[in-house]
Amino acid sequence: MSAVQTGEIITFFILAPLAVIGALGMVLARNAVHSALWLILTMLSLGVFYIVQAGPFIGMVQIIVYTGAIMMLFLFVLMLVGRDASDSVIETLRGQKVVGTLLGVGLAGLMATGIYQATRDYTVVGLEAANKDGNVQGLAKLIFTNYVFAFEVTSALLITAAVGAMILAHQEKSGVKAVGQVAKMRERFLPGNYPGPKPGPGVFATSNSVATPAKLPDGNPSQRSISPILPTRELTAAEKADKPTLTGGA
Amino acid sequence: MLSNLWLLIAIPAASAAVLLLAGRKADRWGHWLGVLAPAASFVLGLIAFFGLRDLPGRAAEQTLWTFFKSGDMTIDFGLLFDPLTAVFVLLITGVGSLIHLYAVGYMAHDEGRRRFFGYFNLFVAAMLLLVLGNNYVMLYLGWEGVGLASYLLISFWYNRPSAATAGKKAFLMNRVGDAGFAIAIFLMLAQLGTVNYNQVFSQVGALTTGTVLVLGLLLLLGACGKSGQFPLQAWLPDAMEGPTPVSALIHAATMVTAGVYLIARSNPIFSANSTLQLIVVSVGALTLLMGCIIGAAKDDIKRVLAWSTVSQIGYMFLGVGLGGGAYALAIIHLLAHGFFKANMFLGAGSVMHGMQDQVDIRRFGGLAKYMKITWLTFMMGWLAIIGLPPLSGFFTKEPIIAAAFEQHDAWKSWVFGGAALLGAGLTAFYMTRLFVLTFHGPKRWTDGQHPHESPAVMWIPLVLLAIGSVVAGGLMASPVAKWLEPPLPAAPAEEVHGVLGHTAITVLSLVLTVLGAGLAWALFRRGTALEPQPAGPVVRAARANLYTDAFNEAVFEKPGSWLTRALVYVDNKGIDGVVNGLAALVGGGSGRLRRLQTGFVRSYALSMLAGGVLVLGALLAVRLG
Amino acid sequence: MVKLPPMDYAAIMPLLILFGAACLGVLIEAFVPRRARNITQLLFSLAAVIAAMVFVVKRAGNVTAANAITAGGAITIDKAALFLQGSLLVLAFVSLLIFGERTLEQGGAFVAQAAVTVGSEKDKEQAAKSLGSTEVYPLALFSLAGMLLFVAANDLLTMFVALEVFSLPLYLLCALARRKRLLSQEAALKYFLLGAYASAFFLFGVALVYGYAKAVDFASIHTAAAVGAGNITLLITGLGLLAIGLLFKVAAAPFHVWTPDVYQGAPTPVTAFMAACTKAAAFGGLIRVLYVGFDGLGWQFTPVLGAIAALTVMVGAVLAVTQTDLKRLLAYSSVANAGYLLIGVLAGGQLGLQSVLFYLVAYGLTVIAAFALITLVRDADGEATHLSRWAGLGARSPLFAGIFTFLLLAFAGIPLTSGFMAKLSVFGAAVDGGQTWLVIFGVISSIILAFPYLRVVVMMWLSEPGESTPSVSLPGVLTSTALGVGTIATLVLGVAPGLLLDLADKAAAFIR
Amino acid sequence: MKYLSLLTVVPLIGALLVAFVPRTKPQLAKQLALVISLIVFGLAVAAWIAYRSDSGRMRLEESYTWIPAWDAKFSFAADGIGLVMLALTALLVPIVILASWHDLDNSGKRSVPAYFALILALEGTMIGAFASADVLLFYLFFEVMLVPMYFLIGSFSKDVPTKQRHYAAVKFFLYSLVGGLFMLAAVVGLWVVGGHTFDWQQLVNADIDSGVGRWLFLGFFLAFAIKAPFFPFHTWLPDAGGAAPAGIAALLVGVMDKVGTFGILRYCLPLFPEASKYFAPLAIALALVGIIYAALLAVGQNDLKRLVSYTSIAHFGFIGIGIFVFSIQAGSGAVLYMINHGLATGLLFLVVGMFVARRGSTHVNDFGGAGKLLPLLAGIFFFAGMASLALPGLAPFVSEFLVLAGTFKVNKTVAVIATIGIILAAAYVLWMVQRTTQGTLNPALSTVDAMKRDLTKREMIVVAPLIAFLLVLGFYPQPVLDVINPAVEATIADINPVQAGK
Amino acid sequence: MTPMWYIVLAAVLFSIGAVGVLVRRNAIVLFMCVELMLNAANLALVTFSRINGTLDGQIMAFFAMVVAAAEVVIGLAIIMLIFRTRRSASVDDANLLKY
Repeated sequence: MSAVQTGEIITFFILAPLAVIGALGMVLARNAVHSALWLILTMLSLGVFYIVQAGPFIGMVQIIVYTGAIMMLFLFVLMLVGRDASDSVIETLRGQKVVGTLLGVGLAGLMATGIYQATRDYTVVGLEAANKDGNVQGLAKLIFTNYVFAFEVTSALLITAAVGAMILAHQEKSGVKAVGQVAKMRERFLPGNYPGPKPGPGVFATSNSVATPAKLPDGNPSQRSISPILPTRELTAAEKADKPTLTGGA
Repeated sequence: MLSNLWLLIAIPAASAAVLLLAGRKADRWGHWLGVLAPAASFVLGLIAFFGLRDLPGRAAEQTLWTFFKSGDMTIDFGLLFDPLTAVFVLLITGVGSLIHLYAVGYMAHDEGRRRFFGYFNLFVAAMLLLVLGNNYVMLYLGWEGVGLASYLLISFWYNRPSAATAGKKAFLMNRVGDAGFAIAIFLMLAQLGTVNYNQVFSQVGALTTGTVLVLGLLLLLGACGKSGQFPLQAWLPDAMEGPTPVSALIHAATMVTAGVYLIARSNPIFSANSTLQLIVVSVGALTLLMGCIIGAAKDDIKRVLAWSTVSQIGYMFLGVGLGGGAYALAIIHLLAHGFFKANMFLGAGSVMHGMQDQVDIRRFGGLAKYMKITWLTFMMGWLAIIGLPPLSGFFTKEPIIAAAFEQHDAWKSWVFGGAALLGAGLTAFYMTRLFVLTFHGPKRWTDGQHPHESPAVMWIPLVLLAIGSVVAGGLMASPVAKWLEPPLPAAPAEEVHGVLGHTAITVLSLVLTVLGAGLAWALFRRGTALEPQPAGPVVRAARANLYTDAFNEAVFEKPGSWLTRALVYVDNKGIDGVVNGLAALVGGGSGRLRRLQTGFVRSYALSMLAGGVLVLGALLAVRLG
Repeated sequence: MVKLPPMDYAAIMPLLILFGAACLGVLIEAFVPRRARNITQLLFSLAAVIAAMVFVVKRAGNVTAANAITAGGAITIDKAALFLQGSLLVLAFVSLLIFGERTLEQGGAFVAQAAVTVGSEKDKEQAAKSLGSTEVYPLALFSLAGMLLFVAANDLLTMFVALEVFSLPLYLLCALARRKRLLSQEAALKYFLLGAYASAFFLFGVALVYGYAKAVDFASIHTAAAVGAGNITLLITGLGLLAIGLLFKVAAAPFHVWTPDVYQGAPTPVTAFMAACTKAAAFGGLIRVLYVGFDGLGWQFTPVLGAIAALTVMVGAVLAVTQTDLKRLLAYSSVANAGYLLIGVLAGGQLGLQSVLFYLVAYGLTVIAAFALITLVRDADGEATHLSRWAGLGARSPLFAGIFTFLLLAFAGIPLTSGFMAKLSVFGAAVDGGQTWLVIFGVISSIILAFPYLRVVVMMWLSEPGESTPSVSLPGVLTSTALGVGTIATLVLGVAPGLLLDLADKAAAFIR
Repeated sequence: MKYLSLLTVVPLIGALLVAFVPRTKPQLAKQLALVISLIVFGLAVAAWIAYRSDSGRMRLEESYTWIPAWDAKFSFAADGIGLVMLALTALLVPIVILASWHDLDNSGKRSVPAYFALILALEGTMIGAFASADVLLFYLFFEVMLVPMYFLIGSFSKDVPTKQRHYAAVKFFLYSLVGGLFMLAAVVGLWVVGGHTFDWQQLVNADIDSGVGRWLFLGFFLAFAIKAPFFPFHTWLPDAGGAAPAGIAALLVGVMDKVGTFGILRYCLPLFPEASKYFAPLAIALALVGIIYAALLAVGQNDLKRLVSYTSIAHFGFIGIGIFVFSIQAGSGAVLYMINHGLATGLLFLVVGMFVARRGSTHVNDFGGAGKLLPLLAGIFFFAGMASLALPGLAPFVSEFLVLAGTFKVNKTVAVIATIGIILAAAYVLWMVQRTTQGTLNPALSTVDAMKRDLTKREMIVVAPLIAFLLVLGFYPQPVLDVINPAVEATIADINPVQAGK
Repeated sequence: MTPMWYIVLAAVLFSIGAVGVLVRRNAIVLFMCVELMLNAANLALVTFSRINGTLDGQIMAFFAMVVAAAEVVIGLAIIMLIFRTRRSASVDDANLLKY
């Protein structure tokens, strides 16, 4: 396995472009759902690479957990948020795209040339020896020896995640107690409360708009007659003026 | 007494302290204390004077305490009483006491009389310190002390802007001279390591000619400042803003002669360099002519007298500049001048006293009838100063003129002798003008003037001084000259035959004097017009103090004030501006950089990525480079 | 047969206690009645911290080179780690006190239900009267445990996990402010996104280092670097990427951009916790990576890191000049302080380490006290952090204004405060380590930085109180204690820093 | 007796005590502060006596552990220079407290206990700076003294607009901090090259490379030049002096600024002799420019307190020259000048304060002819002015004379140019006196009732000791010089071992 | 071909992700870009694991996934929280905190 065999080369040259296309697609797609799908393409390709590179377990985890679970979570949230929320094309930050791209190219260039140059003459050891008891066994051995502490600690991460999701998403029902009829009536007839039916909007008013408060018997407008969400309408002088009763021959 | 010299200074100083600190309580008796103090010093001075005769070496020196000491430099607080000091002590305390007495009357109606006497005593103390010190630092101490007292007294009426300004001017111009004097002291300390008179003089020979010249010039600068000699003469006439007794005591009789004292005291230095002497003589000659010319054009009684003082001190400078026996001549003239000039100033004060503080001689006239004593005593002074024999001026001035003619170089004889001779004639002219316009001719008073004689407390000193003016010269001339040697050098044994004979000079000077006086008499016998008269360039220049004030203003004051204003601007806008600019730069930079923190998370990511690329690039560059 | 590697439980006991307590804290949340939850959680967390501290102190007595590395080589509990853990526990203890404060505002600084939409009726209601959420305690404990692990991690994987363990709870905590929740949420979002971005760099760096060294424990990395086998470029690139992740956490320019926004938006107790503990943990990790793993590459990264340090001190100082919000101002000051710490890191050697350790404690205590004080100045809408609102505070409540002035002087590095001693130690170490040019930058930055502090002082003391000057609320016991501890520590460390310096000196030794 | 530590600690404890006096009892706070400052003065006198019976260059030594890790100790010791300076401090503070007695009357919001507590705190830190024998300890006091002074400048003057006070206080603080931080860098560098110790004596003996020494010298010198202040670092002083209450301004220029010149003598010269010599021409040039420049600016000022501040800058030029020509006379003169300037300018500021308190304005044009109304005060004002221009017979003359005479020996040109300064000094003093107390009475003055109250008893007690000292030291400065001379000789010997003893 | 090409691919994917964070405005997409970066790192780890012949790389990739999972939960929770208030998932809309 240490040497790269033809099959792997073919796989690589088919999937590597796909992975790059997937990545570019994710960045370039205007619709967020499309982005997610493009990313899934990349992730699947990577999963295959893992398997090809003697990591069957990690490859499967990639496909099942990453692609299957995590990306689904993304999609789920995207649906919640509204899938039509696509980015506008206009970039609000001046130069962001250009500079960002240049920096990206620079980063890629630096890393790729650096890495390539540095590792050209590496000898590939291959995982045959490490995997001789089976890949999963090999991993398990490491997880439960050298990395056991980190492994245990990841539980803390997961608990944090759970707690976090809970506090950020969970709303308690506001403790509304059932109120009995007697209590309701008592409250209604408490001193200072107005027990009668609320006047409808427009009563005694010159306008029958819902935004116009009713007039009380003393002529004052009653704010109780209009819904609090409606803004009180300021009447113009003309509107306020008494309108002549419509008589026959106008 | 000679072992307790400090008492001479301490008495007036203590009196001054009492007068200045005691407050209103002392108003009633303070002035009498003020008179007593110099009188007491005078008595002590007399005792010391007589004690001196029997002393071997005729000098008493004592160190009171170490003034200050650092490293190899030690300055003692020491006093020296020798013949030169003695005559000055007697002049200061004697004439001083009389003027104090006069001031009791003169200042009777001034609410600040106690303060006045405080300052006056302070002056006497400082002046005594000046002449009693046994080293240059002591001299400097007194020197500045009299300057201070002079300032305080000139601006005694400090609510008069002119008085305040005059005081300031006096102090400042003196300070210029003092700076020179101070540097001279530093030079002595640097070259000789001492300022003690004896030690300095004994080492003068070891100094290079150049050093002596510089040292002498610096001392001369100091002397010019204090004595109102060219080019630092401008403050003296303005100093007449002070009460008249001040003018008499400080700006005529004593303080202004301190310059002469300084040069006379430093005679080993000055005698050691002929160039130096030439310069002193030139200053003296120039100043004496200047004083005469300007004095002839002035209408303010006290200013005429002031310019006359300038001119007379010019004679003294001429004398000390000539060196040799002329030192003593100058000192003798100084003493006589102390009498007659004090006399005339007090007389002028008496006139002003009677004329409601009028000072314009064009507003006087015919006063002889109304203030007889003043007229008579003033006349004595007048006759003395113009050198009419046998009054004192004749015996003291004429030898200086003669000495000026007796030089090795003929051109020097002609120039300086001629100047002195011309000065004698001019002196006669302007003094006569003053005298005639004041006491004779038609009355030109302003309305409501009731001239009257001054009270006894004022005329008694006048009379005493007048007697002094008459007899001092004749009595003193030769004994004092002898008495003064040493410390002053003796007249050289071999006589220098000048370009003119002694008799010729005497005759010439008398002729000139009579001519000058007669001309003045003829011109001003009938009074003068009140309006400024059209005049030729010389008179106009003389009225404008020969443009020296204008020169000072144009060269020092104006540029000084421009410079000051420019520097204030530089300080605020330049130096402070740089600092504030830096602060503004940081602030501005901060304000601009702040904008980079746009609040957009993508911008932040961009800056992180940029930073990352740079870090990577730099790391790789370091690695590869 | 897989056998569990030997675990030195005495060494990792503090970690276990904290993780355990955090988990129990979650359970408490479920079973203890709402009213009693806060006090229970608070006391429980404090007890856990104290217990952890006890074990740290116990361990400090018998740590040797032989027993330092444990848990299968994942953890090194050496003296430096113990010092850092101890400092973190102390700082966290004080911060937790502010978390627990309930007298300033009913329910404390945290929102009861973060899920309630901002601005809704329900939100207004809960802002006014509800009890605060108490999940913050277990979250803080998780974070703290992560920090303790982070400074003791012996390999990059453990470090990465620890980094996430301490970061994730912080992201959450940032979002939990009771007032100004929009800002709080925004802060959380920014912190999270940028934090995730930075940890991605970190992970890639781990990958590259692994590629070079064939292992990720520091000893192997050190050996590999020392041997210099193969092309070291890979290692350097990896280090660069690792550094980005770490420098992000320590808030060094240009990776500091999140700091002002997050410090301002987060609930103030959390800000205090972050400013003190995150900084300590992040620097603990940074020095371990640089000193233990990569010390052989010193000459490679020193110039670059030096440039970053210089940039950081200048950026922090210059930007602080025009700030008008106190929390933001302190955030920029914290950036500048990160720069000073970096100078200490670059100084290298025993002195450098000592100075950094000392600085972390001194700065942490001061900054907690400062934020504690900021929680006290409030009006109807919560904390009044705008500078103009502090005008004339000195006349209103001279004691608190005096304390705050003192703390500001500590930040400015005026003697008799711990800030001065800290700066002195760092500068001393830097000159000793041949980094004089950085000291010059540090000095210039300190000068610039004094100006914003002075502006606050001027505001408090020299300006007349305006109509809108809020009153200073009287703090409860908890905040008072935190404030008192921070202030007294600032003074004591300023007057007699000898003890802590000695401690730091002894602790300034890593075991590979 | 542990005089030096007591002298440092007593005022600091006193400051705490006074700070805790309730605001409602201002009288108690004042009295307490006065008593404490008098105790400190008593201690200073005792220390002086004890100093005379001790021997060695640094006397009254004390040392306590502080930071062993850095070899920093709480060590105190005084040479003659330090002794006279701390004595000056102890003398001036009670006077200033008494002078500031009514500073805060009718000012409402300002806290009286805070004011006096800050003054005492300032005293403690200043004495600490003069008494410390450990570089770090000195630095500590050097910086900490900024804090009380900052508040004193910024918070308390009634007669200065708020904005101007803020500006002045911040400017003062930042300027000082700039110097302080560069000095910190130098302190750190010194610690490193001097063998990881802060002990002054050890550092003096340390062998410091001259190239490094020059940089370190610059760090120290910058701080001291700003503090002193020398041209062109002076622009903070007129603002600070103008904005501070008069008593505080007296302390500011009278004592605090001397920490700068003291620092040069105690730290720059002995620690970096080679660098001191190397930079001496520069320092002298700055001092010379300062003398002339500041004097001319003083003439152009219209604000009394700013004017006095500028005069101080000119005086500091003399001190600077005296220090840097490295002759014993000039050095002793400079130290004596520090004392005398403290007395003279202190008096001048206090008297100006009395004028300002009466008139409610610091502007020269608001006075004019005031001597008519307040003859006694005007007289003392004149006296202080004369002291400021170094009139012979008053204390500053001796110091100026020593400086100039000592300078002349070494460098004639410098001395001659500096002598021009004494002419300008006369100009600004007289100009100030004339515009304020002389000339026609400003009619506006008669309408101010306070302007008709001449010196009160309290004010007399304030000025009397200063006047007495100025006179006594003017005629008999030798007791002080006896203390100063050996210390200066030792310092010069550090610079120039060959010249020692000369 | 050597396995190094995988590393180069990882670098390229990483860079694409890094740029994506800069240019996308939707918080969720932005977060996906971060995930891409993590994936790239994983690829590098797995590849190096093979090159080095040790399984540590794969272990680390595994841990990275766990971490990523936890991160995603919290990240999405925060994004949802913001979305509920602002009705917008654009990160540009969250810029109250600035300057």
